Amino acid sequence: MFQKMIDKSMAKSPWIFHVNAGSCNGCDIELVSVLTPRYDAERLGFRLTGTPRQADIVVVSGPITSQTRDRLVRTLAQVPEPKVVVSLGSCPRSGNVFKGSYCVDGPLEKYTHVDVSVGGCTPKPEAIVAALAKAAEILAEKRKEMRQA
Amino acid sequence: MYDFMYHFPVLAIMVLFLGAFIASLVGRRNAVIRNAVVLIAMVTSLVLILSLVKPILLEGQTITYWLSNWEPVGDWAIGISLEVDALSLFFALIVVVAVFVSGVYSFFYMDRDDSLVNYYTLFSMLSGSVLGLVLSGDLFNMFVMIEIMTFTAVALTAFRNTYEGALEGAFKYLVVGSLGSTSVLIGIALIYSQMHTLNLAQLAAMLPGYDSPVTIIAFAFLFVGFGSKAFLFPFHPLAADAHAVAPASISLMISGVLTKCGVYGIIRLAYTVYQNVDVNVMNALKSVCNPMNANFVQYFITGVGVVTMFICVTMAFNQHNFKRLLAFHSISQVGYVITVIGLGSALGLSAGLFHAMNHTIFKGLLFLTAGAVQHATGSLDLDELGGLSKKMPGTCALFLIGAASISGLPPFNGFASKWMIYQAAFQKAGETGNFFFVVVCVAALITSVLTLASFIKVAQSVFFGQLNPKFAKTREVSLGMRIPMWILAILCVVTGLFPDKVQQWLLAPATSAAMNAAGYIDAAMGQGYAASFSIPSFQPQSIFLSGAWQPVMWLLLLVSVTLAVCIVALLGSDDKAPAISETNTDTPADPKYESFFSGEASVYSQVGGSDLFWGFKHNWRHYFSFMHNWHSGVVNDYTLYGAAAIAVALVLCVIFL
Amino acid sequence: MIFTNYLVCFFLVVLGIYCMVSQKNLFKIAVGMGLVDYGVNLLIVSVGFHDGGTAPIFNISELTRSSFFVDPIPQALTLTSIVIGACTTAMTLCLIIMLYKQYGTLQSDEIRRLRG
Amino acid sequence: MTNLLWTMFHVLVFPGVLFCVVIGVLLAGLDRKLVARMQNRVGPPLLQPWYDFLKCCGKETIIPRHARRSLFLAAPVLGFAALITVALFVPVLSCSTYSTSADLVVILYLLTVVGVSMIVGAAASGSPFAGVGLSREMVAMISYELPFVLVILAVGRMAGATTPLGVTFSLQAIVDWQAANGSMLFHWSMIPAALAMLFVIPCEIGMHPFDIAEAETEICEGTLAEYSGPPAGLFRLTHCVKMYIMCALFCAMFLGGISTGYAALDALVVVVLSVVITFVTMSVPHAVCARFKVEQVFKFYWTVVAGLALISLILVWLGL
Repeated sequence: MFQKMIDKSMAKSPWIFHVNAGSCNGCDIELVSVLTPRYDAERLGFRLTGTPRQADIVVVSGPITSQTRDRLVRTLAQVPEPKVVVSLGSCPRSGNVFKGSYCVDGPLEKYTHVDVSVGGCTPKPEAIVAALAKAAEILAEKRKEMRQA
Repeated sequence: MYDFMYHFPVLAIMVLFLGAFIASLVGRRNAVIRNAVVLIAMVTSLVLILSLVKPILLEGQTITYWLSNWEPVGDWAIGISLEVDALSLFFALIVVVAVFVSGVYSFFYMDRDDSLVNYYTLFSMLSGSVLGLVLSGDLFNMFVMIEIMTFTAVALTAFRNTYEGALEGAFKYLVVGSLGSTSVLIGIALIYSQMHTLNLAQLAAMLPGYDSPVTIIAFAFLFVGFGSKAFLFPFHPLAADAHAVAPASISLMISGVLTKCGVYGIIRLAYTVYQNVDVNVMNALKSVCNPMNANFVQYFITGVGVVTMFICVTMAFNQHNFKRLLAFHSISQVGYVITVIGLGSALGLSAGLFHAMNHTIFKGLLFLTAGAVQHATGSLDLDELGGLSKKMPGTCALFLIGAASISGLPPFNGFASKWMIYQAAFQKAGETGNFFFVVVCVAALITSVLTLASFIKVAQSVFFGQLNPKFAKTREVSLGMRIPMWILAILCVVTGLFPDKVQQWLLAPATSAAMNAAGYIDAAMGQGYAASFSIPSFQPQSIFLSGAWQPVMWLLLLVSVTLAVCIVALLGSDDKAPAISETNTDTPADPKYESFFSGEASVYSQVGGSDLFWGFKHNWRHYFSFMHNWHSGVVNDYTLYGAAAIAVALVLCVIFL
Repeated sequence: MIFTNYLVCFFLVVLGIYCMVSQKNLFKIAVGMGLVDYGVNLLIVSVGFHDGGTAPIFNISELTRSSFFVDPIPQALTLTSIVIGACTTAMTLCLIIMLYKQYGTLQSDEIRRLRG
Repeated sequence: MTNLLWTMFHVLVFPGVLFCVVIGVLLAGLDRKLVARMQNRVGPPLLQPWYDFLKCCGKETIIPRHARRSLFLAAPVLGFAALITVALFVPVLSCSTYSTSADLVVILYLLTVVGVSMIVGAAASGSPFAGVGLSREMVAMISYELPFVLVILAVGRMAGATTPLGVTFSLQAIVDWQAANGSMLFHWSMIPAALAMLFVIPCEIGMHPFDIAEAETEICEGTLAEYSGPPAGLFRLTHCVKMYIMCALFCAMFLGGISTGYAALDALVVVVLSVVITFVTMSVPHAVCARFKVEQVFKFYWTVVAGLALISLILVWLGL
């Protein structure tokens, strides 16, 4: 019974850790705006944490520059299971306008499995909220899989 | 009591001096015999003192032993006496246990030093002199023992004379300590000039009837002298210098035993000898034992205690050296003891005695852990050490017990005695209606928090955090060093869990012995002697504890701890992926188990001890920089502070008496 | 006459303490300690001195109410105290020599590695 | 046997674990909701802290390589246990489950144990962020301890002035005194102390303007930087329970003695009062203030708040 309660609350309390992998700050600002009164992601239980140790959802923005690559990989490894990775904006998916630059080591798929991807430069806050909600569902499923495994 | 038991006190002292003598004779050739001699001496004196517990502490008898059988002639004490009542025995117990622990520890701790025969000779002499001091019934004998004690302590402080600052610390201790001894000697001369006797019992009988300001001035000198031996403000820089550089086993002796001698001297003087002194000037010393009244002497002693405890605890924030920090805390705790002793109530005195005992236990433990760290790593620098808890888990656990005790966290003994201290202070405040004692109470509580803070600092910078790569090869110290520490740690817990038993068996007899001047006099000079000087006979008042701290409540906590653990276990039991950290640290580290460092690769990074509590120190920066300059480290300055203390005590005498 | 004694011993003690406080040279500090010691010794002897008293050497049978002698106990105390004073001086000088070897100076304000 | 069962009941159900956790979670949830409403947001569900706790229980526990395993895991449990013990001493309006003659001092120290367990846990995690966090936690502790002590002395003196000792530290005695003489809060000389206590509450709990130790934006959750899974959840739960404990302590010290006669009803009154206190001391500053700087917290508590408490203490001492 206790496990079921845990399963249920998994989707209700996803905590976000945000990694900026060389982003232009556009997506970062939009992510913060998601927590403002207008969109209020907290009503779904979202909360920004300061440490990957307590995160459930890792939001990555930016084209993965060579400077941030190792740091990103390390941080991703430090998130406890189950975890969901969300790529925010076009940059982590394709490199966007930075594609082909000598210092861009994207896309994010090279380093980790991306569960949810939000397109746009920058994505609308509505889209981000939707993606996070989707990520929360995936999180609950992952938890179930983990328990059954 | 059997007849032969009358010889036990003197035997307990002599066996230690004899041990010193024999050890120096045979020790040069054979280390094993030397150690055996010292061990036998220590154990014998331990057993002798322990065997006196039943008749003296539990049955309330008093042993008076006249050396060479020079008994009083015509009601006049002409011989030198040992007088062992419950108070003396209480301190003697502290001394012998501390000596035993320290001695056993040094067998293993000093294994890398040479010319150990000198060490053990001095060590035995130090033990013997301290024991002699607390058992003595004669003021001049006390002075001689103080001098031997100071001497051997100075020599032992300088024992590792290649160690940075060892000679310097010893020199300062010697110079300023001699000022304190001189003060005692002047006090003795003044008393002798008036009373023509130096026997404590006889003095206690005759002083009240003798109407002279000279004896009060003598009290001032003796108080400053004994205070300097307890390292009270402004003598505290000495302690810091001496503790920090002495071997850890000697630091234990200095903080746990030598300071107690000063405390003992003050208690003996203020409570027994000067108890009934009533100079024609406004109840000057009268009623040190009267709880319903507060007088100038009480304010003075309490004030000195509060200043000592507060200044020393703040000074500890500035320290980078593990043992120097402990030294300041040591004096801070002695400040607690003196504070409550000054209250002059039965509760206050027993709180003071309890804290004095606990101080020896937990401070000894902490100094020994510091010694273990020094032995294992060769360093005491708080900014350099770190992460040793993984290398020395046993020492770390012992340190945490000691730190919790000194910070007064329940259920350790520090809490039990501090609790009594607050109670005594506020009770005094309530009875006298004086706001001064409220301030005392608040200061004591705040000092307790600050103590906690600086031990958090030590824990974080020595045992936790990240391991300095320099100390990667550190190994746990040997079992022989850990066993003495465990003895002290267990004492910490036991006296913390059963304070009512300690109260019943140790504190109550010692407290009533200290207040029972008539009984003390009669035991030495014969029945009826006190009455002939119209010393009021002692009314055994029940030491009124306004509700004792009951550790039963802690059993409740233990129950809830267990339950909480069960809950956690229940939650975690079904977890399919219980995480175990990698134990194999040689393989390339999996980043998952590295410290989170904002994504950076984990490098050695430790918050330096002195950088902790920046927010607190920033607000007090003027105070701290003033204090830093004030503890200048120049021996002339420290002498000046000592001389000023004597001068202030005299001036106060002149003004108020 | 006895009053002069007290005056002198007060003077010696104060001079000794002044010497310890004001002199930076370690040897002079040791001398100051010695002066304080002598002052106190003089004090103790003076305390036991009775003007016109005889030496305190009696058989127990000779001792009467009217026998007037110098108090022997302070003399014993002084002897002990002198011995202790000698030891203190020896120890101080020892430490000064060692300090000089280690620090290369005899100035007390340069020997202050332990401070703050 | 019945005694033991009663003890178990007290520890586990009322006023122990179950009651504390339920009320604590509700209070914490309410706080978040209130803050959200004040910021014109919808806010999380009322049970959000409970979901957070459950979720943490379902996560993996990572023990970092630099951590000292046993202490790292034991610290949150110890803190929680100490807090539950406090709950047994705090009266629910009219009577406490267990009473000693000096339980205010015991409570003071047990609350310190809660803080210390967090500090020890942080230290044992070996993270430099936790190192900074624990030093800030300790500074916060030093900050609120002085006013807290002054408040305790003022209350103890007020309630114990007529006793032979002149002071009492027993919460039960304080509550009884209030039952006879009216609540502390309605004696004008105690109003500054009550104000000081209201300031002490959020700092003791580590609520937003004073959460210097867990500043997630500056030092990555500070003391909790390395905690994951159930231990982290337990710390969060401890935080919630502490909210209730502090509110109940305030009720006992300043609003005691208004008993209805029924334990259940009393509990209800305490809960309602706690909600009010939570709103006043935690939600409003949370919604209004930005986080303090470390040295500002210390300065604020040792001057303004301690000053308030001192005024009360002096007034009480003068017999006003």
